[in-house]
Amino acid sequence: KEETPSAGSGDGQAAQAATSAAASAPAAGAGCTLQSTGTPKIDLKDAIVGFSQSEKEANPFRIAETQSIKDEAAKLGVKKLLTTNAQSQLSKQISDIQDMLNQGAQLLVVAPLNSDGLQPALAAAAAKHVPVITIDRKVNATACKDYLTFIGSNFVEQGKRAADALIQATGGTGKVAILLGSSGNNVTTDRTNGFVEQLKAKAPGMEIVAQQTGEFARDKGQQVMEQLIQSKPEITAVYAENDEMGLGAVTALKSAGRKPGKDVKIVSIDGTRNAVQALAAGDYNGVIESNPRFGPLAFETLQKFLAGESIADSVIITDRAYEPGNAAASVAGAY
Amino acid sequence: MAPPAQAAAPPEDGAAAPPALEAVGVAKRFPGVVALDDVSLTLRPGEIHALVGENGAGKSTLIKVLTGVHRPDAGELRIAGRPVTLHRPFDAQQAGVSTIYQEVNLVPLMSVARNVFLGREPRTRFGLIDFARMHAESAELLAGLGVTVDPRRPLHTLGIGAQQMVALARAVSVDARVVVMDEPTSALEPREVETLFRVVGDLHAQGIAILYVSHRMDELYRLCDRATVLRDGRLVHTGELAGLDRLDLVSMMLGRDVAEVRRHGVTGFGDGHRADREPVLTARGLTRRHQLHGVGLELRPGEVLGLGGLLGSGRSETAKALAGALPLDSGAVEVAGRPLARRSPAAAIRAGISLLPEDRKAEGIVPELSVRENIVLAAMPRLSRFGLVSRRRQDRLVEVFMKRLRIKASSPEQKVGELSGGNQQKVLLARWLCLEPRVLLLDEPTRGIDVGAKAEVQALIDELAREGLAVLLISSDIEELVEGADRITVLHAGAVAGELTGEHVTESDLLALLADRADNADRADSADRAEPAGPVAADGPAAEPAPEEKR
Amino acid sequence: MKKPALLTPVPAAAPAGPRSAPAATRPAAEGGALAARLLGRLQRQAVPAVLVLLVLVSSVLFPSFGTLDNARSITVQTSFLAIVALGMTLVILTGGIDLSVGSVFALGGVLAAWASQWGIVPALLLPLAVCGTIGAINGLLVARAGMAPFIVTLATLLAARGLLLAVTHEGATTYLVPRGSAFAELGQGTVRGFGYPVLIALALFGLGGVLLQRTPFGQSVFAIGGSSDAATLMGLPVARTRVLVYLLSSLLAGLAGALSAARLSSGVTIVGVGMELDAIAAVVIGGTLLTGGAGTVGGTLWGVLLLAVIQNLINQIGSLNSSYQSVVSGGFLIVVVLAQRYLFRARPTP
Amino acid sequence: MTQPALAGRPAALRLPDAAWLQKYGVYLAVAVLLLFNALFTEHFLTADNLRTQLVQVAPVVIVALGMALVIGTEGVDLSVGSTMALASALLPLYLGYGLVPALLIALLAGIAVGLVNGTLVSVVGLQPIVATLALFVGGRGLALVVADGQLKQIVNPDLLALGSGSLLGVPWTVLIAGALALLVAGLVHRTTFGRRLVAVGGNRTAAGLAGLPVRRILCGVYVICGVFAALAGVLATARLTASDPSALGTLMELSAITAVVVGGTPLTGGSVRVLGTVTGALLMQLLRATLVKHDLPDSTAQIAQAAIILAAVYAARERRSR
Ligand SMILES: Nc1ncnc2c1ncn2[C@@H]1O[C@H](COP(=O)(O)OP(=O)(O)OP(=O)(O)O)[C@@H](O)[C@H]1O
Ligand SMILES: Nc1ncnc2c1ncn2[C@@H]1O[C@H](COP(=O)(O)OP(=O)(O)OP(=O)(O)O)[C@@H](O)[C@H]1O
Ligand SMILES: [Mg+2]
Ligand SMILES: [Mg+2]
Repeated sequence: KEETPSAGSGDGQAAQAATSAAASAPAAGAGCTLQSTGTPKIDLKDAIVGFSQSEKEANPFRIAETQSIKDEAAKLGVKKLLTTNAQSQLSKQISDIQDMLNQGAQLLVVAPLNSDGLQPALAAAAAKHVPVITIDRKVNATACKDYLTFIGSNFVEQGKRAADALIQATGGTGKVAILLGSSGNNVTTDRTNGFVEQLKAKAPGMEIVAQQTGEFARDKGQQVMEQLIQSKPEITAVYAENDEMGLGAVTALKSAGRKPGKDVKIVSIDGTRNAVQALAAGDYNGVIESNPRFGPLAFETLQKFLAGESIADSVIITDRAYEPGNAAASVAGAY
Repeated sequence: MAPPAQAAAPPEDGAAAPPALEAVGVAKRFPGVVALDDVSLTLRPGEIHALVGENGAGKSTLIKVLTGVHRPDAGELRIAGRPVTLHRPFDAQQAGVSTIYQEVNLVPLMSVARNVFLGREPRTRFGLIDFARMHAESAELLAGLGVTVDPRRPLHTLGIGAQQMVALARAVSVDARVVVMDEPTSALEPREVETLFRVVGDLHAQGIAILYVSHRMDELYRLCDRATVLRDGRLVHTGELAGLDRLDLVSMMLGRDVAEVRRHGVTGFGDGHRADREPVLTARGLTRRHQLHGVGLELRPGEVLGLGGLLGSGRSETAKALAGALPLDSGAVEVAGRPLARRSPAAAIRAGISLLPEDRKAEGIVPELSVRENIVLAAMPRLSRFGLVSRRRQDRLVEVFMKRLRIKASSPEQKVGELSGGNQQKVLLARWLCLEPRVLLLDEPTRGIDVGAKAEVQALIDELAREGLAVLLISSDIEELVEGADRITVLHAGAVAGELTGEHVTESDLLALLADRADNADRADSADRAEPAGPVAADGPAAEPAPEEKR
Repeated sequence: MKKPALLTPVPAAAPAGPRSAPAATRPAAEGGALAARLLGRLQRQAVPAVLVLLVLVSSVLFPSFGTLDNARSITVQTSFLAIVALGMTLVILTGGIDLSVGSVFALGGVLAAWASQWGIVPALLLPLAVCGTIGAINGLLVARAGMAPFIVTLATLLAARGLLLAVTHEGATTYLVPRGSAFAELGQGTVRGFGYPVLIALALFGLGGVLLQRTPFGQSVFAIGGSSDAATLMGLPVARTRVLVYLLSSLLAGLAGALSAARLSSGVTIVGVGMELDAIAAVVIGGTLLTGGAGTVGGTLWGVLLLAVIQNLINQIGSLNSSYQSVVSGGFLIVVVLAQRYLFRARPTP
Repeated sequence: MTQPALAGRPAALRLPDAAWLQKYGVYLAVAVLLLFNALFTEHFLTADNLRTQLVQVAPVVIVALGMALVIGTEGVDLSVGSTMALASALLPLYLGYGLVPALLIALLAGIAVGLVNGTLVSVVGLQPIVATLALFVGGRGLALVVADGQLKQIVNPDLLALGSGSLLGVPWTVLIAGALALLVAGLVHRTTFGRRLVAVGGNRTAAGLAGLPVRRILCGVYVICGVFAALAGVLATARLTASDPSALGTLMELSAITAVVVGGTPLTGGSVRVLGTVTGALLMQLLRATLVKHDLPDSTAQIAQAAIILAAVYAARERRSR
C-alpha cells in the first residue's frame, strides 16, 4: 500500500513504512544539541509550545497540518499549545511569533509563509533561546543557529516526480500546460523548476505550450483552463502545481466536452482526498503527495532534542505518490 | 477695521491710464448653449461698474472668463492694457484681480480663519503658518465687517450670509487692483449690505476698480458709475448709469419695451390678504441648544407671514425646525390642529409643509441630475404608479413650471449644475410648488433671481396666498419682506423679539425693532457674538455707515 | 490650553483649540471642572480613547499583553503600515485614494534588497527613485489628465507588481540584504528595545503633522479635499498639490518597503498584498473622511495602532481557529467603530 | 418643450469628439480588444470561446450591478466577495432539501449582509468603506466557520444544471446576468427608487430635505447589492461544481468596483451607468483572456493589463470644459 519514492528522488530520503511519521535522520552534519542553542532543558509536558500556521486552515493541507500538530500535542500531554494563524501575511506571521514569545512560548513550530523574511522572528526566538522547528517549508537561514531544523518535503523533488508521472501517463510526447501557483511564491518556483528540468532531461518530446497562474485556487484554475482549451486545443497534458487547480481543470475539461484523464492527462501535487478520488475515477493520471502530517515527526524531533540528542539540519518527510493503480485503495488514507 | 488692501496699486492718473481690466469680443459656448457671444467690457481704474442682465444672461460666465476659470472660445483679455492669457484663477489673482464668485466658494470643512487666508497664510520665522496671527487678523478683519465669530469655527457651521461675509473678507484683504463681486448681497441683511457698501466705498477711494453684479436695482444706482447690460449672452448696452432711466435699464435687460415693464410695480405683491381662518400651522416652544429658544408662531391659510431678524437670528433654523429638518430639544408643531408626530422632512411634506431651503448649493440642487428630475424630486411618489415613474406626467408638470417660472435651460434634460444661479433657484421653487403644499416655508425665495422673474415669483406667492396657502417668508430684501408680508414676526438671537401687524408692517418699524434689539443685545451678555461697542445696526439705507472703531 | 495641538487639530470633528462657544464653558462651570474638561477632551478624541480603553482592559485580562516586550513588538510591526498609512492620509485628505501602495511597498523592498549589495545609499535611493516615479505617474494622471484616482492607482498596483515579478524572475529570486550591513542595521537596530523603524515612523508622522497643519501645502491638501472647485477658484495650486500628494504616498510606501526589507534581511516578493486596504482602514478609522477635507495624521497613527492591538489581542486569546479569528476581528471592528460613534461624541456630519 | 425665447441659441453640432469619446470610450475599447483578438488570437471567434468569456464574466457582472447601485449613492461595498463565499458555504448545508430552499437560504444570507451594511451606513452613519470592511473581514471567516473550512463537492443535479446548462445555446448564468442587467437598468431609470437613489448619491442633504426616505433607500441599496453578491456566489458555486468558501470571490470587490468605474460611473455618486458597468466587466474579462491566450508571463501580463486599463480610461476620461 505504501509507496517508496520513485527512482529520481533519492537524496537523503529513506522510505519508511510507517503511516505519517515517516522520518529519517540523514547522517550528514554534526547536528544540533541543547548546548549549541543554549536552550534550557525542559520537559515537553511542562512546556508551552507555540505553533505558527501561515495560511488559514481553509484547505485540506493546512487543516491536516494544524490538526496533526494539535493532535500530537494533546497525545503527548503538552502543557499548553498556542496557535496562531498569519492569514497569508508575512508581517502577521512575524508578529504572531513574537506574540507567542511574549506569551512565554518555550518551543516553536513554525510553518513559514515564505522562505525569506522571517529573520526578525527567528532572531527574537534565538535571543530567548527558544528552538524553532520549521515545517513544510525551509527558511533561508542557518540551521541550528537561526532555527533548530527543518522538517518537510522537497518541492523541487515534487516537481520532478510530477514530471515523471506525467511522462509515464503520456508516453513522453504531447503538449503540456502548466497551472502555476501564486506568483512570487517559493513553492511555485520550486515546483515549476523541478518539473521543467525533469521534462527537459527525460522527455524532450514534450513541449510546454502554456504557463499561467491559477493562484492555487480551484476557480482560477478552472478559468485559466477554460481559456486554454479554447485557444490551445492541442494541449494533451496538464501539470497543476496543486490539486485544487488540477480539479478545476478537470471541471473545465468536462464542461468543454473533453475527457480529462484520457484526452488530456492531468498530474498534480498535494495528495488531497478529492484528487485521489478523481484519480480513482479515472479523471486524473497522477498525484504526488505533499505530506502535511508533521505533528508526530515534529514532536518526536523536539523530544529527542530536549533529551540531549543531536538533531540533523533537515528531516525529510516521506511523500507518497498516487497512481491510477493504487488510487482506489489509498483514498481513505489521503487527507 | 483692518484697512483692506492698503498696498493696492496707486491710482493711475486720470483718463490716460489704461483700463484696469478689459475684455474684447469674448465668446464662450457650452454644449447646447452660447453663453457669451462677442462681448466686450472695459473696466476703468477706480470705477464701479455694474454688470446686469436677467438670469442666465451670461454675467457669471463673463466673470469666470475674466478670472481664468473658463477659457474664452474667442476674444482677448487685457489687464492694465497688456493682453493676457489666463490659465487658472491663480493667474488672475496674480495679476491683481480678486473675485467673489456667485455661489460661496469656500471650503466648508475648514475654519473661518483658514478660509480667509488660504493660499497666503502668515508665516512664522521658521516658515510655518502662524495660526495665532492668522486667527487674530481674521477675527479683526471680520469684526471690521461686523461679523464676530470665532475664527476657529468650521465655516459650514455659519449661515450662508455669514459665509458670504467671510468671502468678502477674503476678497478685500488681498492686494488687488480689480475686485469682482458676483451678487455679493443676495444673501445679506440690510446691516451687512451697508457694511459691504462701506467696503466698496473704501476700495473705490483707493482707486480700485470694481465689477459689480446684482439684481437689486437700488444698489446699482447707489453704487455704480457705469453699467454693462447683457442679454442672452450678447452685449446690449454700455454706458453711464446716471443718465439711464431705471425702466429703460430693466427693459434692456428683459428685452421688452418700457411700457410693458412699467405695468409691473416695485414688487409683484398685491395688498393684504384675508386671514381670518384658524391657523393651519402652529409652533410652540421650539428650542434647540444655542440656536432656538422657545420660538412660537402661527400661520393661517391665506396669509403671508414674514420672519424678520438680523443675520444669524435663527430664522432659517426656525423654518427648518418647522419642516422637520432640524432636530429639536423641545417644542411642538401642529398642522391643522394635529401634532406632527414624527419629525422628518418626509413627515412634514406629507402633512403639507414644504421648505425652500436657503443654501441652494448645499441643500437644494442635485447638480448631476437634470432640471426635470430636480423639479420632480419631491413629488416623485405622486407622479409614479407602483414605484414606476411616469415620464409623461413628469414632462407635463415640468413643462408647466418651466414656462411659469421662465426657467432658462437648453432643455429639461440639462444638468441643473450647469444652470445659472437664478435659474437654479427657480428650479427649486418649482420643486416645492409642484407639491401643492398647504404651508410653504420660503427661505430667501428670490435670492439671485432677476428683476423680471422676481416680480413674477412675488406675484406667484401672492396668488398662492390668495388661493389659501399659508406662506412663511424669510427675506433679506427688506422691501420684499415688508411688501409681501401681512404680518412680521421678528426674531432675535433665536427667540421671538416682537411682532409687527397691520399698519406697523413697514420698513421703518421693522428697522426700529431690529436696531432696538441689537442695542439691547450689546448691553447684555452673549459671549459668542458680543458686538463691538457702538451702534452697529444700520438704520436703513439712508443711514450713515456704522462708525469704525479702528480708524 | 495654549498649545496648538500639533497632530490633532481642527477637522470637522472637534476643534482642539479652546472654543469660546458657551458649549465648552458650560460643563466647566457646573463643578468637577477638571474631570469634566478631561472627559470632554477624551470624548472628542474618540480613537485614542477607544484605544486606551482597549489597552487597559486587555492588560488586565491578559498578563502578557501589557508588557514592554509586547509594546516593542507591536510598535515595530506597525511602523511599516504606519508609514504607508501616513502617505495614504495625505492622498485621502485630497479626496483621492492610492491603491498602489501595497505593490509599491513590495517593489521598494525588493529593489532595496537588490541594491543593498552596494551599500546603504543605493539601497535607499533606488527604491525611492523608482517608487517616486510611480507616484509621479499616479499624480500626473490624476491631476493633469483628470483620471479617477481609483483606476489610475489600480493600474499602477498591477504594474508595480508586474515590475517586481520581472525584477525577481517571476518571483524565483529573492535578493538578500548582506548581514550586518549598515542597511540591515537600519531595519534591525534598536534604541531601548524600540526598533529604528519605529523612530523613523514617529519622526515622519511628526513631519507629516507639521507639513499638513503648518504649511501652505497642507492647507491646500485640506482645501482640495474639502472642495476642489473652491480651491481652484481661490487660486490654490491644485494640480501641483495633487501630484505631490501621490508622489509622497509612493515615496513613503517605497521607504517603508525598503525598511521592511532591511528588517527582514531580504526582498520578500509576497509582502504588501492587501496592504492598501489596511492602510485605508487605518486612515478612515483614524477619523479622516474618505471624501477628503477633514482628518489628521495623528488619527491615522491611532488607527494603525488600534488595528495592531486588535490583532495582538486575537493572538492573546490564543487558540482561536483561523476562521473564527476573522469573525472575531470583523466583530471587533464593528464594536470599535460603534463605540467610537456612540460612546464618544460623534463628529458632526458635514 | 417649446420655449423658443428662452432656450439660448441652436446647439452646436455634436461631432464624435472628446465628449463622444468620454461617453462611449469603454465600448470603443471593447471593440478594439475584440478586433485585436479576432486578428491575432487563434480560435477566438468561435461560439464556444465567446460563450466561455460570457460565462466567466457573468458573476462579475452580477456583483458589479449591485456595486454600481451602491456607488451611485456615493458608497462602496467591500463585503461582496465574502458574501459570495457565505452564500456558497451555506448551499451544501441545505441542498438536501432541494435547490429552491438552499437558494433561498443563500439569498437570505445576502439580505442579512446587506441589512447589516445598510444599517451601519444609514442609521449609524459610518463611512461605507469602514462599515463594509467589517463584513469583508468577518464574512469570509463566517463562511469558513459554516463550512468547517472545507471545500465541498456539489452533487445536486439541479444546481449543477444551473451552472452548466443552457437555453438555446446561451448558458443560464449568462441569461441571468443579462436579465439582471435589464432589471437594474429599469430600476435605475424607470422607478422612483432608482431615481431617488441617484439623488441621494448626488446630494444627500438636499435629498433629505426634499423628503426622500434616505435611510430606507441606502439600506435598500446595500440589500440589493448583498442579494446580487449572494446570487453570484450561488452561480459561481454551480459552475465550479464545488462550494469553496476559502477562495470563492476573493478580490471580487476590486473586480466589481473596477468594472463599475471603468464603465464610467463616478465614485462620487449621483449617477449609475448600467450598460457601462456591463461593458466595463466585459473589458476586464477580455483583457484577462487576451493575456492568458497569448501566454504572457505574469510579470508582463500585469504590466500590460495596467497599460491597457490606463489607455482605455485615458481616452474615456472626463475632460473639463473650461
Ligand atoms: N458649466 C456650464 N455648462 C453648461 N452651461 C453653462 C455652464 N455654465 C453656465 N452655463 C449656461 O450659460 C448661460 C449663462 O449662465 P450664467 O451663469 O453666466 O448666467 P448669469 O447671468 O450669471 O445668471 P444669474 O443671474 O442667474 O446668475 C446659462 O444659460 C447657463 O445655463
Ligand atoms: N454676524 C454674526 N455674528 C456672529 N455669528 C453669526 C453671525 N452671523 C451668523 N452667525 C452664526 O451663524 C449661524 C447660522 O447663521 P445663519 O445666518 O444661517 O442664521 P439664520 O438665523 O438663518 O440667519 P438668517 O436670519 O440670515 O437666515 C448662527 O447660529 C450664528 O451663530
Ligand atoms: Mg450668475
Ligand atoms: Mg438664514
